[in-house]
Amino acid sequence: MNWDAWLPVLVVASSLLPGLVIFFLREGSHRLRTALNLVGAILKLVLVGILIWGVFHEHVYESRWTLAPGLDLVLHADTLSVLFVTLSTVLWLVTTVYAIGYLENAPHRSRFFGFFSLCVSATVGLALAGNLFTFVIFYELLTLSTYPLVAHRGTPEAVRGARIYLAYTLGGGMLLLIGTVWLHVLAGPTAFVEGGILSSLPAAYHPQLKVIFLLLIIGLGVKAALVPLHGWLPQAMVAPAPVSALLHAVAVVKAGAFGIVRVVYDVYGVNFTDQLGLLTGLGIAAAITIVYGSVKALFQDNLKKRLAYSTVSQVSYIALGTAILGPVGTIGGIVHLVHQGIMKITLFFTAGNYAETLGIHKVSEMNGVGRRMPATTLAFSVAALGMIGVPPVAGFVSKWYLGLGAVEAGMASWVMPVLITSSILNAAYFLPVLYRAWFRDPGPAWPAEHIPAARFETSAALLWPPVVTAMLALAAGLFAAAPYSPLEWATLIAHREYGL
Amino acid sequence: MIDLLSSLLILAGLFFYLAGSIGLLRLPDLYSRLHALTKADNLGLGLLSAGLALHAQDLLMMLKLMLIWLAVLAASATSAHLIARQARRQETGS
Amino acid sequence: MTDAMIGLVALPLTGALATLLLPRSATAVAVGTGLATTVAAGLLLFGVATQGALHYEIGGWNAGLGIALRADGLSALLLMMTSLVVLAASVYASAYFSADSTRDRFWPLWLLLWTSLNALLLSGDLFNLYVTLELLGLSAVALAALGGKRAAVAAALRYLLVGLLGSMMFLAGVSLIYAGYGTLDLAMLRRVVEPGPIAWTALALMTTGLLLKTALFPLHFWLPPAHASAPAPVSAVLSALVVKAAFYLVLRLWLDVFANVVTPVAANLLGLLGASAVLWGSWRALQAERLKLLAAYSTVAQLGYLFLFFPLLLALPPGPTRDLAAGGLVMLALTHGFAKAGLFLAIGIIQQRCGHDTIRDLDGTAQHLPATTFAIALAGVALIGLPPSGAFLGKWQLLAGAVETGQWLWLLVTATGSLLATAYIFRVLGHAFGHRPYPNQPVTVAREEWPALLLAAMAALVLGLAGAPVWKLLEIGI
Amino acid sequence: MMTTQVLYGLTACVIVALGLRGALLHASLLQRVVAINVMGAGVFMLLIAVAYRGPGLPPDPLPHALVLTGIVVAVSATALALALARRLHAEQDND
Amino acid sequence: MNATSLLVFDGLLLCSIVGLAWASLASHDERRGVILFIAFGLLLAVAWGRLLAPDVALAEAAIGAGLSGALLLAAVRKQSPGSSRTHANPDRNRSESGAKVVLQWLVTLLCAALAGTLAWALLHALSSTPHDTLPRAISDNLVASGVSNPVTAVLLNFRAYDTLLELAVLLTAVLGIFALGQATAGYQPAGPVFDGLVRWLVPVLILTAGYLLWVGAHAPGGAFQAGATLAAAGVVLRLAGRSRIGLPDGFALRIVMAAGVGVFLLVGLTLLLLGRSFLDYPPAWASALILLIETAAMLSIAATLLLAFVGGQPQSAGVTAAANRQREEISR
Repeated sequence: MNWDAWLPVLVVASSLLPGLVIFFLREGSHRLRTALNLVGAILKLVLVGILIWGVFHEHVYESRWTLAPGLDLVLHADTLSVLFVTLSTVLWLVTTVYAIGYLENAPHRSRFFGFFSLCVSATVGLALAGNLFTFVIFYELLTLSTYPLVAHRGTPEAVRGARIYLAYTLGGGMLLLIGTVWLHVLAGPTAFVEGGILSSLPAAYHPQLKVIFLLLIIGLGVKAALVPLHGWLPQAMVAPAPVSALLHAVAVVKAGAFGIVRVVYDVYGVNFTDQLGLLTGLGIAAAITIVYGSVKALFQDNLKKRLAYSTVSQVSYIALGTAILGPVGTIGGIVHLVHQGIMKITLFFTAGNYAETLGIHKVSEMNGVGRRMPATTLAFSVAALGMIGVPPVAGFVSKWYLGLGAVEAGMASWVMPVLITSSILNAAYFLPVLYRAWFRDPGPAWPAEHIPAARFETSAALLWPPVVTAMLALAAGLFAAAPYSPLEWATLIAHREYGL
Repeated sequence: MIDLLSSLLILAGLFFYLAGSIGLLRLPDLYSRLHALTKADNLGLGLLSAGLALHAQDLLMMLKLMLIWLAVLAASATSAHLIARQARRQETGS
Repeated sequence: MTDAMIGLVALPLTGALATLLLPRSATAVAVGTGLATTVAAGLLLFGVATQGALHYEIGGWNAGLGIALRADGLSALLLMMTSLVVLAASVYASAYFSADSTRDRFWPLWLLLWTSLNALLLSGDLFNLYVTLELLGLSAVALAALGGKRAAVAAALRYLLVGLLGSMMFLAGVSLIYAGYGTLDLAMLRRVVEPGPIAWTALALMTTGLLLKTALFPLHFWLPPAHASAPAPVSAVLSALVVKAAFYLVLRLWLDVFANVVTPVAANLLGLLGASAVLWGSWRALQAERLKLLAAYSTVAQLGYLFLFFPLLLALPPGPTRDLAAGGLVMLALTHGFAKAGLFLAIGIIQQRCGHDTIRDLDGTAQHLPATTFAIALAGVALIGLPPSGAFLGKWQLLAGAVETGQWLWLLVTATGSLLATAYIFRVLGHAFGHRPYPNQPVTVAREEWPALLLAAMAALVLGLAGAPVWKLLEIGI
Repeated sequence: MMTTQVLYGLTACVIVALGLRGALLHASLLQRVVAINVMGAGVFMLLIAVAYRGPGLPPDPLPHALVLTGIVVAVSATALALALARRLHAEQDND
Repeated sequence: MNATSLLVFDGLLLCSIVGLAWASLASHDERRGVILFIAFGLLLAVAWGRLLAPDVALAEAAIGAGLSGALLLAAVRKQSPGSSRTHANPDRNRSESGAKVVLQWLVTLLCAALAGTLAWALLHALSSTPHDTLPRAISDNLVASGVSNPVTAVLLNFRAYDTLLELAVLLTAVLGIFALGQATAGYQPAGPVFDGLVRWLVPVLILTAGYLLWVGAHAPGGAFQAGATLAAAGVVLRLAGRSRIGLPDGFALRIVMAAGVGVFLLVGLTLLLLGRSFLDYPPAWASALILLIETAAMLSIAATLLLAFVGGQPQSAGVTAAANRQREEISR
């Protein structure tokens, strides 16, 4: 095997191996664990850098390992996978730093970081999956490795939340599996290829293909939290902040969205999907989810819950983008995959900071927090504005392209209203928070102040991650046209998909 | 001639078996049943083996038949004794 | 290579005598024997892989007059699994038994059980199979009763009677075969047997007897008490291997010797029984209050899956697709063997450390025994059939076969069963979390935890990721 | 076919059925064991009947050997079963 | 003796066999059932003789009826009368629920169906001309087998492997019995008359055992019948209330138990080392090796059967300690 064949494996291994080692570390050996985490994360970043460069210059990185006759585990780096890999790698590094600070002298850290690394490995593997079979494997692994993270606290509600999460995702996984097997029987090994592979099948199969599509989308929709399959998401909020951050920004929810993108673009092919008349259905489901999520978010006083429902709506922009035929819409959807991730992780980091530093869990407790924690609140504000779609933050770019794509595809008639309503709703549930944070007077005392204001408003490990991600969100908007920017990359993907 | 004799012996033996069995079924108490059974059976078996011995080709066979009879004789005598004693014990016990 | 076959029978048998004669050093002898036997199994596997199916005529008499040992891909694989599982369980047992009087009685019976398993998997002669079945049954019962508790003895007695009934039916079938075809050698029989009253009745009798022994629903009633009340290493081997041995014979008869006698109708009947076993077993496992009982019922369910393959295999025409399905079946059986053994060993550790195995009161045990809990989790993954376990590949083939032949019912059953399995496994794992004090190092009782961990990992990782050779080996005869 | 074979063969079938019925229906452990033994005897008779070749002709020795093995196996199983039953009673008395 | 009378004899014999089987299974009293079963076994022996299977007849009489009977009777004795009757009291049967009756009928029908099917298949099998390839092969190779009694040839040469495993079964059974606890208490001395019988019966039995072992090579008999006879001697001694019944104890006992399988294995593996295949006797040595194996087997069988009758490890200074340990372990 040569270097090109090893690289994808190494990218996965760079977090898998540290994870496995961490499991067997003594609880006390804190330094070694931290070192392993950071080394792994940085190593992965380097490897991914090479990957990006290579894929851009049309290198083919592919690792193949036969599990059973006709069933190959394939790791393959194409433009889309690289986009997702990069996102998860960068955010993993940031989140690791954050988690180290967040879990300082909490129990069971070996277990936590072990599964944390497994979770990232699964996400990366899922991003690099070269065929549906491999995707399913990593999809299930992701579920397994996140369950202990959600249940980590071990409180009754944590265990309960984890059980609900598991019931949803494994149920969905079963449907996904059945769909995959069925497709495998019809079409053989379903490798991910731009433009899809099914359009060549005889028309007699089309009814079956429609059923399979439904199975796959439902299976993926559970993780992507498409209404009405989103029930687990608010329950999973019991997880520790870094976990929620990762779950919402990259790992779970995004994996579902990513899967939908894969199925539509690289298995069925967007044109063939449209031919089967499945695209509009997907779009409508996405639209409903967008509006529903925003409305629900409006009525949550618990900050994390509000963010959770906003995730429900925001992630569906990606599905909406895939449902819009034509390159521009595609760009909008795919670029949002990245933008939403960066912005949402910022929001969760900051929410975690409020809880950890001042014991603030509710929106109603946030009066004047901006004065006590300016940097954190600034980061929060940037991300929130981005979510609303205010230029020049990243969110604006995605929404702009979505709108443009809708016009181009002649779907403006119903997409535009959805975009506008949801943006208004976003504003409606974010702006009051910002107002409270900056312009209301703080109460006599904070609910529970753990970390006194020292050199920073809170411990450095908690402060820097959100600041960094907020800057990224800003940069992704400001320098959208720069080479290697998410937008540029999304454009590249779209062009390869549509063969432009 | 020999055939006739052996047949007679065998028939006689069978008759005693029959008698013994009837005795076993009809007689009132255990002791008399035992009496009938053992006596008749031993005699019956004796006659039977004697009858068969007349048919035997060689002396060894005859000896074997006699041996069988003796063995059964001893065994049945002992078992009869054991049973009777057990019954006696139970009576005295109760 | 062929001498390895003799070794597989003679080594554990010699070991049994040695442990009987020298109880002082029994443990060492037993583990040594275990290593040697495992090597023999490895050699045989290698031999089969390189030279194809092997056979050995005992006493130099040609098969028919004498008895022939036979090894093909299927038996070699199962022999390998048997060796690994029993070896691991032996290491575990060397730490498990506290009273040395029990240990003295344990080792000879243990090695006799192993002898019978190997002899059964190698035998190429119907009557010899009957003898090995009886040896297997008696040693298994004796070991199951070793607990000495009332429940254990009662369960063992019932186990014995059921087993005897099964062997008698099997023997009746064998006699019929001899009456009809004048041979007991499997290979010869395969050539001469033809559909008709004799073959049908004989197969029906033998299969019924074997189904009793492999505890297929509704003949499973004896299994849960017997497996749940035996000592942990014994339960492990009973659930992982002993029932499998009987199943192997069903497989051997249906797919190999009587291949041209069996009918799709009969296969569908087996499939239906299997389906009920999957649903009923999983449901009862979900209800179970004790871990061991849960594991035992899950065995009932897992055996059900294996029988779901029969209607598929009879519906598929001979060819690559059918071979894939057959491989899936074997893969599922192997995975379950390792997983269930690991699970029972882990449960045994919990039972010893906590003094009970009531699921409700397990809170925090995970904190005391992280490695054990991890073993349970891995075994659980394999039992549910999630990737990367071998069971995932097996179930994939099961689903694929069901889609291929349009037998959607089995697909539905498999899906439901897997979800139920998820429920009962995570019902246990849900207790694993919490903030009880945590030991500084993850592995606390190495000699018991490592075997459990390795077996579970074998099922959940190795078979799934490196299982492709299984299909290759099965090309050499099933 | 030969009447003797048929006669003994059919009897064998009846005995097997009787034994099975007893084994399935009896509540008493001891009698279950007896029933299984009866069933076994039926199977043995089947084999011996098959081995029979008619008066004067040497019978097929193989089934005889099989039955001998079968008898010994049966007695071993019976012994173990009875020992288990005895232990069970002992335990019951303990309770 | 002409065909019809033979037919009548067969008919009577079979009717009484079936009758006895039925009676022994139908009786509500366990003891009665066991005694009827013994009678059933004895008649079977007659039937085997009738079907020209003298080896089987001997084995049946000695083991099937004799020792199994002794074991069963001993078991009845062990159970306190209360528990032995619990399953059997008639009022319980009277108070049976309808469901149970239905079940009984179902089972009966099922068994009848089984008998029918079995008979159907058997008749098919018998209707074709008997397969003679195997019997012929046996008689052809009889010379090379080292013995002239074909049954012994099959048991100890052609299918010696079966016999090896069968000895392992015996060993397993007795080990299992050991694992369940100690030997049961012996019997009281039986008095002068019985002792008188024992005094000459036991030597005769031992003599017979030796004879059977020796004769097995060319005539009906062999290790199993001999072993059973030897065991019978021990049983008689035990019944006579003797404390020593010819069993060694401690290590010697374990040796005797292991001897059968051990010698068998030893011979087989030695041959393997000499470059022959497992249990492939050189024709010149065959008879000697078979005799050797049979002798060891006889001892093991005798010991095993006797131990089974005794019902566990015989009490002796060496083992009582272990016994106590085990007992307290059980109580724990």
